[in-house]
Amino acid sequence: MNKQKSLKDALSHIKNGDTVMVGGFGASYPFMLLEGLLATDVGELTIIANSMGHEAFVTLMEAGKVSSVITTFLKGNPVVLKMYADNPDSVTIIPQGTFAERIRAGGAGIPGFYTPVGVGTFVEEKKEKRTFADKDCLLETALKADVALIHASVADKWGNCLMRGTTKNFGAMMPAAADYTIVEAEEIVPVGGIDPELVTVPHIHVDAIVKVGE
Amino acid sequence: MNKQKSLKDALSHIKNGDTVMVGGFGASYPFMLLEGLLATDVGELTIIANSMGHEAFVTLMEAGKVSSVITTFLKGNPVVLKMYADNPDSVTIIPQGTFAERIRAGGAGIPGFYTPVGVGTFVEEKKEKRTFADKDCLLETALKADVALIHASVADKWGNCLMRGTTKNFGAMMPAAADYTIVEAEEIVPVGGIDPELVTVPHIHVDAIVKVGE
Amino acid sequence: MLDVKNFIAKRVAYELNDGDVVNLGIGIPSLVANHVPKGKRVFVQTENGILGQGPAPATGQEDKAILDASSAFTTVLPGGKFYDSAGSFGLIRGGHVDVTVLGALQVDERGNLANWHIPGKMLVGIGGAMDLVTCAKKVIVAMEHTAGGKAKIMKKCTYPLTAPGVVDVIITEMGVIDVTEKGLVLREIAPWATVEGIQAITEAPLKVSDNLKDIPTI
Amino acid sequence: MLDVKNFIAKRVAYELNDGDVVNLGIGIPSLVANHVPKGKRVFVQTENGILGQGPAPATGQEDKAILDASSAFTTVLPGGKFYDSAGSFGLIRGGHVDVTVLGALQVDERGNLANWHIPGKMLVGIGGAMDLVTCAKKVIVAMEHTAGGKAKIMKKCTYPLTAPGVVDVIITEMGVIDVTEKGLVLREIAPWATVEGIQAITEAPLKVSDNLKDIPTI
Repeated sequence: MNKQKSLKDALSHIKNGDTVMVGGFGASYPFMLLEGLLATDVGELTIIANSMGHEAFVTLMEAGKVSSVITTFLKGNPVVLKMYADNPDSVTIIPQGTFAERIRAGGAGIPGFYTPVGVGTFVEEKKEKRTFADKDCLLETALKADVALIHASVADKWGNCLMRGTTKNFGAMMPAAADYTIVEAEEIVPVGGIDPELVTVPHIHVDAIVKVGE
Repeated sequence: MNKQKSLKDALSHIKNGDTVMVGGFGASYPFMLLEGLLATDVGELTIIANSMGHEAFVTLMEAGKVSSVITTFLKGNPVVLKMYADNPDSVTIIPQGTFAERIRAGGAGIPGFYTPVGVGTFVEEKKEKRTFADKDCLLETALKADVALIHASVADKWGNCLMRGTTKNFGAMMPAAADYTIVEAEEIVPVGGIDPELVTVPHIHVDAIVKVGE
Repeated sequence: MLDVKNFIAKRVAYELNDGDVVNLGIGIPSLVANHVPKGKRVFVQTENGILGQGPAPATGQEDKAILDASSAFTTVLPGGKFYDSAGSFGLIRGGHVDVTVLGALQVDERGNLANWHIPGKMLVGIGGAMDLVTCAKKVIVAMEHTAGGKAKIMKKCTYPLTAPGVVDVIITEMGVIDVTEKGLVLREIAPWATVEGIQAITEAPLKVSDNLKDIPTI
Repeated sequence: MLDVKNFIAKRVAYELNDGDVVNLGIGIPSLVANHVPKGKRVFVQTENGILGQGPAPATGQEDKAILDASSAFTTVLPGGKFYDSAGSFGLIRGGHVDVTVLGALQVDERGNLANWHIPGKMLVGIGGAMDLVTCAKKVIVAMEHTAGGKAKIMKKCTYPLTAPGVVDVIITEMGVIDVTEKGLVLREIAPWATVEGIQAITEAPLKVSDNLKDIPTI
């Protein structure tokens, strides 16, 4: 049950063509895992992450590993802008709340839900509309992935994760929506070292743990 | 900002005909608030609660205060069974997970969502069906209420609630789905007395706090 | 004298795999946790908000904020987590429960399950059963083979369904029966039972596995 | 010399009510928290996961796990709460944010808002703006009245919309403008502005409130 692995072993599960969710909001991205991913041979990845603006994503895309992107924010990444210019279908921009809810839905068995967010904008293109209490809403569907990469403040050996403060963000929901989850943790503690009231991600969604800096 | 009130003042907000959500799963019902409600003049209430089996609900129904019920479990309450026999439309029985998700949806601005739960059973009656990835699903809608009554382990004076262990259940989501929330708390502490990582219900959803036993 | 309930519960426990997340219903299923073989670790989920349920607390150690889905005092093991109901049913409905074990009023050869209401009797409600059996990866029905001498394993359920086509395995004091596309297949048989004897108390026709085994009685 | 940004932010702060849950966008809106009048308490929500954001931490007190939506170090006040993104946007989309304050590229007389993309320029993305303006109870646009001499308050937005018909109030260094069913109504005017002067830099026609007041400059 000890899921602690070397970076290389943990990442060896990722295959060509995988859809990879990456936790983080501004900061709290799993930078060590992203660097590790850069050193692997895999490519043609679909990346699902809140923002593409971080250097880590720029580098990954410059290396030609990314074939499509689902995100809320592109600023700071010239490569994704070029990708969008060349092939708009390869870059999907969605509202941040819809992004969060679609990932939660993916993990919670909800294939689709309605939201008024995006009505009357480019977001509604190709989406079904339906009215609830006189309010137009869009049908949004669940997002799932082959792999989730997340950063935790503390993990135990089984993979329970505590994500402190504002580091929870999307990484808290991604593991339930992914088939295989790799956690990089700042600290690794024995099982029982995290209060059951403070577990952000339960171990059952986690498959591999890497210690940051190792 | 101190929301601590007498039981009577707190309950005075409830009106005839209100829809009232009541937190609790097996135990952890707000028994003091339910007893207080029994002593008021209000009636024609719609009760939304996980189970009708507790004595507190039996008494409330015997007193003629309840005109309809949305629940997952009736066992132990002969009054609700008679109500169902007399007028099936007054008692809505729904699956527990759908119950939880509809309340969450009510608080999170999601007017409707799809779930496979209930397909091929009485639950699907009158509901729209739709297929996602070859799986039949039902359209379920958000549940909202005029009032939520919940029990907390600890509340601060603003209304932040800590619900320990298994007492979170439905009461954790009901306040966001209700216009007015009354909390009974075992302990009331100054603001700042609950760790921001441990707040189950934030104060912005809470309108009145009553100390259990006072 | 044979303790039927614990015999069934024990056989169910052998059906679980190391690392499984399991939800155990009331009655016979609730006994399964006592029989998990050494060397296997399963994580018990309770729909009222625990992942990693432990044993009942010692007298004097009860905590009224830590109850199971039947409102009995329980504990959480190291490595566990508490959930609110949206989280708990998110776990269930997201397909993260590997095995759900529950009782039945009737099961039929198509895996249809009826476990919530007998027409004409008092209405009980449905609780979390529909969520569990619709969404768990594997559904095990653990029950006595008959009720008051009447068959419970049917050609077609006559009671209102909890969910259609969801049951994977039926475990009774008589045997272990797989629900397959070709109907019910007897995979294991209790030492005190015969194939003919089981068929006589089973409404649906039973196929017999080429590899029929005895249920271990240890 | 007039500090336009803080003048606008201060006027926005007066628009808030005691007890409001507010979300403050980047730029001018982020300055609003510094100007909340004594005696009013507002609760600042950050979409990355804080309810009850406090001031920037003192040097040496920074915690890399407590950042605002722009990734700057921040703090949480006593009585606050941390959220994951489903919770944080549940709060936003559930209509629990009383006021969202944000900048705009264009606003028009129907309350349409364009604040995410100028056609032909680099694509930025949309972040949480659509969620906030669609679901908050009140939307205040806080911005400089013009951009490079060009009008931003339009008859009809020409840039792609963030959301249609959502803006309630526009606050600039020139005045306070309400978006009403009858169009834009100038409610307050800065001491250095005239109605004609404001109209000259505003594409949409402005009605003038019967009760036009000066923006207080204290």
